[in-house]
Amino acid sequence: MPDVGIYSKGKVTLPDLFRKLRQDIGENVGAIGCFVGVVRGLSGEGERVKFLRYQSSEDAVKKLEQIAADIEKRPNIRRVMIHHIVDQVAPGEDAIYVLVAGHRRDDVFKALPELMNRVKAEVPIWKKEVTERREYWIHEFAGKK
Amino acid sequence: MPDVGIYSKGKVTLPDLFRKLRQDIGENVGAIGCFVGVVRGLSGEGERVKFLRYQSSEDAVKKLEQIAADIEKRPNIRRVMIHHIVDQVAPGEDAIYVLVAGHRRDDVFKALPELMNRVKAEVPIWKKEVTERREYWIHEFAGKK
Amino acid sequence: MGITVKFFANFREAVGQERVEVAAVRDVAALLDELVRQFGERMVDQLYELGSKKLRETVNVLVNGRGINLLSGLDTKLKDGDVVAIFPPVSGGTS
Amino acid sequence: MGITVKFFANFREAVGQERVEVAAVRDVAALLDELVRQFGERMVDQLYELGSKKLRETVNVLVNGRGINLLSGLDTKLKDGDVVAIFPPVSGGTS
Repeated sequence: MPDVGIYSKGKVTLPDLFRKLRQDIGENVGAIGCFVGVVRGLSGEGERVKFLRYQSSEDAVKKLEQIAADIEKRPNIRRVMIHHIVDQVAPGEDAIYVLVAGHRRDDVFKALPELMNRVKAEVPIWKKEVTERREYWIHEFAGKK
Repeated sequence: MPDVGIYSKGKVTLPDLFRKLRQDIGENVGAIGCFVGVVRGLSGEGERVKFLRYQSSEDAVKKLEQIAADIEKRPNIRRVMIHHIVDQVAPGEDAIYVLVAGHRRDDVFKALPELMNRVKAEVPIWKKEVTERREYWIHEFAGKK
Repeated sequence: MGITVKFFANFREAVGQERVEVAAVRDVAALLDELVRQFGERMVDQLYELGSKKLRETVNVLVNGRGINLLSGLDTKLKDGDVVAIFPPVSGGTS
Repeated sequence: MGITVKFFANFREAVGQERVEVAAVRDVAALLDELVRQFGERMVDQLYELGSKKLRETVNVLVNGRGINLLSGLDTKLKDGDVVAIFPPVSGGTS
């Protein structure tokens, strides 16, 4: 079963996720890959970012589950975890953790970017970027602002 | 400066490496990727593995440094860490940690497999696989046993 | 019971509420007219391209979880109990 | 001072030592002969293809850090103070 979640800040930590991941992955896992999405201090236009404010719909967890399950059902993947912070998140703070455990590294390296691409394209989560000069909702797939 | 090392078991942990990585990567890191190589309990031929025994030459650290520095000098990569356990390592235990911090996830996802491929092909580290029935030095690039 | 409309991101801000209940309307076009009537210029700006009644490409409208682009667009019929969601493109994760 | 020979992996096991000092020899071929003389069949098995004096493809020989394939192969000259390393293909990381 994939393990996903949406949290406010401070409710989830990477070491805890690693511990949980390793509990029941069995003896045939040779590769664990992990991705941490961190809020950057500079916007795409080079403005100083004060924080991002995330918002999600109540369907977001279901969608995360679906994406994780799709990848986890591959024969060489043992476990997928996707955990997203939905809160006000400052530069240097983490917004998303993705972990994949698999038999060999190739399978894991292939899964990680796929998972992130699907999270960004499919999960009903939005973010507002608040810089020193302005604030706007980011429409990632509608051409750059 | 890249951060690399070769350790006996118990001398390095992933949470410590993450902490170290995050100390001085600045405000422009949006992506941290990590790979953990774990010893599998089944050999390529499906035999039960008792342990792997790693051995390295004194040039191994220098080579790790060189590989890490090559990737770290890319404009969108801020930090590369490669830490290898050289010891007797049992199934489920970690043998290698690779961490990459960069501006965007694409750069990080590209760097991780490159780093692992170079480590496996270039660094003077060898491993002996000890299964329930036999033991042999693994010649990864000389055709499968 | 009417129609429940949920707003996200810029739409939620324009409206100042997470959701509203609207008395039954015939179709999505009529629903958007009703939202403009209730919320005025702020809603017009978020929904339509400048000076037109062409829905912005970035506006997603779901009826009971299905995008109207897969239904009948603005002509998609609505009935009592339907749930409509209005939101911009999603943007989870980080940059 | 002679020549220092370092062994890794299967070669280290065949020899039972991490390194040996060998009196000066003319070239790599002569060094390998000397190692076979000292360590016998175990060394022959590790170095050569079965029943021949063709070096196994998996055997790496470095002279002062440079592969003999980039020098003059088995004819690579050796002199006092040289360091030779003999090892199989590297295999760091996990499977």
